[in-house]
Amino acid sequence: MNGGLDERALIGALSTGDLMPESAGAAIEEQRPPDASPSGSATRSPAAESVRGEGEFLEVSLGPHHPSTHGVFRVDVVLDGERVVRLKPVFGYLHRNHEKLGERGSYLAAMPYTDRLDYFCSLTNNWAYALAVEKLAGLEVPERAEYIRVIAAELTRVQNHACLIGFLLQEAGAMGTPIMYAFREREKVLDLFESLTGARMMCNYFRFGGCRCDLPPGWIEQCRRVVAELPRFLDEFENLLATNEILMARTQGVGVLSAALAVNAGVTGPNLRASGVNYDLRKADRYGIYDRFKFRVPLGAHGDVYDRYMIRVLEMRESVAILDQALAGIPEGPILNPRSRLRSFRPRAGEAYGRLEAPKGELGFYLISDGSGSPYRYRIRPPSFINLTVLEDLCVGRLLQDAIVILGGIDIVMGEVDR
Amino acid sequence: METAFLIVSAITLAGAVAAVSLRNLVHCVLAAAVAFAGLAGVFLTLEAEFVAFAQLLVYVGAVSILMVMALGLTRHVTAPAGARAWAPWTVGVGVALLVLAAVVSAVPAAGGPQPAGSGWVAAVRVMGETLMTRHVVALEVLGLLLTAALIGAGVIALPRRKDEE
Amino acid sequence: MSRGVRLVGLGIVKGLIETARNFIGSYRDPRRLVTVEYPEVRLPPVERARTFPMLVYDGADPEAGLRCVACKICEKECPPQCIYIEADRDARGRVLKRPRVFDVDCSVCMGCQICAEVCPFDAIKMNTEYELAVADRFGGLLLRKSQLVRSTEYHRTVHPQEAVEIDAQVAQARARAEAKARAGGGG
Amino acid sequence: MVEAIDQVFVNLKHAVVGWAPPAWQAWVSAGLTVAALMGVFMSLFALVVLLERKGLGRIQNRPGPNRVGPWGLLQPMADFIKMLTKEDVVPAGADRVVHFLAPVAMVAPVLLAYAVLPVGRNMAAVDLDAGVLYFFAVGACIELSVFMAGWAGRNKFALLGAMRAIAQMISYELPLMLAAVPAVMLAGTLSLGGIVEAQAVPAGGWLARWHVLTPWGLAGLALFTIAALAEANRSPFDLPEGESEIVAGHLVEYSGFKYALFFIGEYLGMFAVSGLGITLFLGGWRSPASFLDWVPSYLWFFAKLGGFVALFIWLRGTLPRVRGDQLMALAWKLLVPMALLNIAVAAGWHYSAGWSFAGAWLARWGLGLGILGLGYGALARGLYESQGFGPRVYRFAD
Repeated sequence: MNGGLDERALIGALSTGDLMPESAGAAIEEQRPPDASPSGSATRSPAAESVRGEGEFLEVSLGPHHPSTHGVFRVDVVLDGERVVRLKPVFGYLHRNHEKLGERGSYLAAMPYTDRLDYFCSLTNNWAYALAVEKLAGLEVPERAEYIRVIAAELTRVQNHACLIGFLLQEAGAMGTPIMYAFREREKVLDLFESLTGARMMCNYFRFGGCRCDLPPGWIEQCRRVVAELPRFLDEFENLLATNEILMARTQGVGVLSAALAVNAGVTGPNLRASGVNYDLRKADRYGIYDRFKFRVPLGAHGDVYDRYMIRVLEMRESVAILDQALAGIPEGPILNPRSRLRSFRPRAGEAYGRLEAPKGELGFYLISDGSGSPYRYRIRPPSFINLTVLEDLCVGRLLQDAIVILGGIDIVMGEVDR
Repeated sequence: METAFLIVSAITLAGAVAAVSLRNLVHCVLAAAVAFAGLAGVFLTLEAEFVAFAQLLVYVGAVSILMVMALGLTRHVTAPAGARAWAPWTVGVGVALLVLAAVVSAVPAAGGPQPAGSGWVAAVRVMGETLMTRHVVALEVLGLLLTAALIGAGVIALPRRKDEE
Repeated sequence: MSRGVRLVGLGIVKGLIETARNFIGSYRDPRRLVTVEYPEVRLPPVERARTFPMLVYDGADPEAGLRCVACKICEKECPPQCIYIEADRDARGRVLKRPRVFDVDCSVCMGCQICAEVCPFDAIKMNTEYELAVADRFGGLLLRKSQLVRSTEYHRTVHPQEAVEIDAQVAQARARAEAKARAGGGG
Repeated sequence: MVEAIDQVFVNLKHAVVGWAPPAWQAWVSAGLTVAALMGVFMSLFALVVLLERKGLGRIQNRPGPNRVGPWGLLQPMADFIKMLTKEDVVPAGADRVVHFLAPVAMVAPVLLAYAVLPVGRNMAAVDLDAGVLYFFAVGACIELSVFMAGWAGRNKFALLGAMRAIAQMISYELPLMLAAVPAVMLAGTLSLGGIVEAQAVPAGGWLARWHVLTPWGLAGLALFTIAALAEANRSPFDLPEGESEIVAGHLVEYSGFKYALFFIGEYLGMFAVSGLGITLFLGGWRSPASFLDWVPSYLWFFAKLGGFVALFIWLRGTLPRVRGDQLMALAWKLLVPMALLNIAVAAGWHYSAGWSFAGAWLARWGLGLGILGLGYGALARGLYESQGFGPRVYRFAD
């Protein structure tokens, strides 16, 4: 790209904007380090000089305390008027040393921490970790547990996409209404999770070789009722905003991600499929029992924010189709592989990489075991973090309003970006 | 009527002086806006409603915002802290005195002060008809001039955006 | 959606109709209002809901009937290490199967119920109280044994099905132990 | 009896003014009118704030504020007390004087605008000869206060918000005025009282001749409402306080009562502009038909005002925000040409008043609506399709 924007230069630049009122000018004089330019004539800050184009640039840092940055996340933006000239994401505010914690405790102790990775989809995080450990230890999963895993994953995908659409439209300016409709549906799904696993968002439900406990009586009927109401919610959303002229004008042609750039940057999930690349792990990897269900993968043509929005709406419809088939076909039987041990679980030495199609993209867990009770190396492939790397390419040249909508379209959760 | 006129003209004068003498450009622009509003008040005291509202609309509404936009493009918002140079001041006051002399000499030429309430009511309808009958040519030429200015501004601004895209 | 002649502005009207339907619907059919007016109205309790751990004791006296035998399995298995146990000692210093100190630091505990899962004696279960706000930040959330102890009746109210099964198992185990003791004594 | 109810406030005022000594009568009458206007519209502001939150709540499947007082009626009181007791934070580097004057410069012009609004039969504070022009003149002063607020806070977001607000307000003043021109043209006078007079029930007939019951009136009201939305920074055009981008725009450095003043300014501005719309197109305080004349005139005015406020709340609950450059494109490429076309259609309507053949009324309406429809279709399609916007069809891979 055009020259690195190093941290110190930008901090220096942030405080020298000379559009400030007169009294502020004096205040800046004293704080300025001794080697600064002579007072009065505020020369252009170093960060702005490396950028072509005449006229004065305004360096603004959106966040970390900002209403629309999806958590604690800062974007240093260099603006020419309202047009974004350079954009540098700064994150790490929510880093909790997740991977080192995974190496300290036992394999089981790491499971509740995976809930906190992408705190919107705790069950898919659990499944990805369980998948990796099962590959490592060579544990099979009984039939009923596989069905429960598919149902839980698809419910998580529906409520995550519903939240994403709500946040995206909130950023586009529709204050409150779409997010309330989305959260109304999400509450129903979270109630299902609470009655199944005990917690709404921090489920900690899967174990190596199956699930922790069986479905409570009447859960399947309750789940069928919730799934039956989802198409009505999706139609309501479609009528509310899908064909809304203002939204189409705000999102079509904005933040276009070309298929080549997406593949090179390692973007996965709905963002990749919105650019037209047909890559869905449920079809490619055939993990779990997804090959038994008939569902389609929607593909976008333009790769802009509108496509990402519509792809998620269509994926929710596909998830509803999968849920119907899974709820119809769930067998009776054990839910945990008898060979799986809870406490002193020591898989044989070796390494394994388990991955699945999380709502945000390809979520992978890479484990190296040295035969002891805790993993030697515990690495996570965070889809949000990798999708975020293309943010600057999408936003440069667009307006500040577009940059916020693009950021909303990528669907990042800081828990997963910072780990 | 006298007191109202005195108050309003005092405001106008204060605004004008402040507009010239304040150090911070932003305060100058705001003071200028106060002067324009004061001028509208003067028209009101002369019961010329239409002119007063037009003044308020055009000057306080548009011209002061124009000055604000111009201010946005300048670099030095605060006057340099150095002592105030006396040369420009003397020239300024001199020019002001000249203008004052010219205005004072012009007053008798316009047939002396009109007695207040001399029946010539500046009703909007009367003004409309005279504009459209006696001064229609001037109105149309003015319209053309303004449209040309509008298009000119557009043309100047447009290419800068074009080559940047 | 056909790309034929589409009146620009139709989408906006469709959106408006949708919100109008919700607005009028909220008056006609109260079920549409999904919010619960806490604290007067509360959500119905959920069988498996969990917040922080609690120690269960049988019978009336918390000291005697406490199921916990201070085996410290939960202390080892707890991911954030927020449980602290000290076994009780009798007059001559021999370790007893009873905890003298059992602290759970609720500011660290994340309610993951692994302690309840690994406990072989069903001594520690997950409570569902969530109104635990305290003014004192440094010691207020460190729950001592006396604050953690709950009776089986309370357990039956909080987790009905689970409590019934566990009480049955505990009763059987006790019956077998007494039968063996009597048989051993009689033999 | 009906006359008495209608004129109850006017007679009350004359009675009270009568008691005052003759020298003071002018001042007392002026004071009373200002007090009445301020009282009515401030309480309307409090009520509408509550109605807005309840309306939005009901749209979003939740009951809206109902804790403070029955159905939340004391909520505005609670907000008011909170605003008064909140600490009034002024940023360290702020330009104190300009920071303090901005809310004053925001609320003063808006209150001035109420001087000409005819709230009921001969209940207009001042019936100026150039009432409409006065209204726009006073309305134009608000931009300056927005700039002062944006500049004084020494905050980059505030500066961005202020620049956006100025650009938006200036470019939407033109369609606002052009939309008002046909009503003024056909009524033949700039004074609001005169315009309401022109929309009275004709001698023989029973239906009032509101301007909205004509093709150009309908289009004029639509254009006027869109421009009014932009002037009051409401719903699809609330760019200056684009919460998701620039936090609260030019209001970001204000708290406590100064913020409440801006809030009051915005709402009163909204009432004033919709009041003007009502006077120009919906017959001000006139009843739609002669047999409905028994209802007092001020009730008609406030009922129509309620309709406008309900529309604003409805739009706010549904529509996303328009982007900056599209906002400008909408003003200059759609609203201004449509307003000019509307003036032409109004002129056509005026000169075709003499047609007396069989389907004259239908022909005039058909012609008017046809021209306006064609204009809108061409302009909107040009503006919209050229960017390639439109619903899309997606392919699926299995």
